Amino acid sequence: MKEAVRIQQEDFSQDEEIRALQASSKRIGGIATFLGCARDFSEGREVSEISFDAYGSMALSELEKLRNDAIEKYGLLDARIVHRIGTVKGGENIVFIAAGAEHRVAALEACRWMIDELKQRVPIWKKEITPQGEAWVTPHP
Amino acid sequence: MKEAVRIQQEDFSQDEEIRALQASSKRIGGIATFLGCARDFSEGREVSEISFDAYGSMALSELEKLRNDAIEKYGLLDARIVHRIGTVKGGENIVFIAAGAEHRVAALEACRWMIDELKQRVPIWKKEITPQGEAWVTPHP
Amino acid sequence: MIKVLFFGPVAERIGHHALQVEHRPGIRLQDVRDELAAQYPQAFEIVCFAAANGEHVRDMSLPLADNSEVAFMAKFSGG
Amino acid sequence: MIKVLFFGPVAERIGHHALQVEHRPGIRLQDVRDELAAQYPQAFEIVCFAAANGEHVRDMSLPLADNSEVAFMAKFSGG
Repeated sequence: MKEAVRIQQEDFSQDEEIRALQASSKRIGGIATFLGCARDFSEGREVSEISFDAYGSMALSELEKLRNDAIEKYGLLDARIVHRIGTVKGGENIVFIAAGAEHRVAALEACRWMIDELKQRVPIWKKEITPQGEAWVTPHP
Repeated sequence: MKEAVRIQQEDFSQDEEIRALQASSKRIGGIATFLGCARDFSEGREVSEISFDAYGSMALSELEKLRNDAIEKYGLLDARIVHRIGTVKGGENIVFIAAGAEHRVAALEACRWMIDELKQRVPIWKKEITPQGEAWVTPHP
Repeated sequence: MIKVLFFGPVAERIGHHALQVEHRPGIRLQDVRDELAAQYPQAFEIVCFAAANGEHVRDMSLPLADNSEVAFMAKFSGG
Repeated sequence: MIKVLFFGPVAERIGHHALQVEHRPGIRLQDVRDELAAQYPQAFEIVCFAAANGEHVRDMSLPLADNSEVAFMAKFSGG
């Protein structure tokens, strides 16, 4: 079984992640997921690929803390987070978050909280590569 | 390509549904999903399987309306809904909803809205089959 | 004829998934409901929603054409 | 020695992913920041967060032990 929290270059399978989540408890009644993908268009510019830099060891420990915090805060039965680094082409997967709970409200709220927190807490940076050049993304407040 | 809205006996693949959603637009930046599963335990009773009855033609047209309403209300790029009927065992999948949008907030909010509305609008009923007998589920208000 | 459909817990209490009610000029959804509720009071205890020809109906004074399909339904529990 | 790490847009402006700063007794995170910000003002314009030994640090008066690993980071843009 793969780790519940991972930072990796390669793509992931959502079916596989969901199966791992479901295997953790038969009491799961609802699983909410969020998948972030590389758009081929951002702020009016064509984007051919996105390249990621990360403070790897800190990013992993922040993601693990984030998972533990979500499990505790929302009473989840399990949660998983996978973030890709390296280079991702337009249309490809970037990040996957899954939250499993007995009831849907906890799963849905925890999933949303995790992606919002991930963007605040986890030291990863993305650079958009367009036909006109490259630029690091400046997040909106 | 399978229809974006389906009611079916057989299980479904989330990877396949997500791929179909992603194929609809390369502008999708976020996909939120909700998967409802059969718990093996509900209100203190062991549940061995769940059996579904549906007003099939009306349920399908209500699900199609629901998808269209969500696309319009949240500006989604695409959405998919699959609901199983017949008999589903503990731990198996029941319903899958996916919402794809340029940005995550629209996808997450639309996904939550769709599962909440589905429970209000769509004529499907579930019966829990336990070692002690069978009972139709009475939804909480 | 008006075709009346039942599902799930309502069908179980009635003992049928469908019944027929004679059509008469001016008949309204409420008339069909009253007639059946008198025959199947236990089933109609849990009826919360009605549909005509596959659409939710909130106004029970809806007149029904011949060959209409109506349904009296318990609270939904899908998802 | 104190190891200082840079990533993404900050590393690009500095031209390095890591630098070393001499450790001295009583040195604080703010001292390291001030020293480097004077040398690399353009890079430090976009620095929003600091970490010491892999943990977020909000209090810049944190004293640093020898062999600490610190990072000065731009706003995150993962996800």
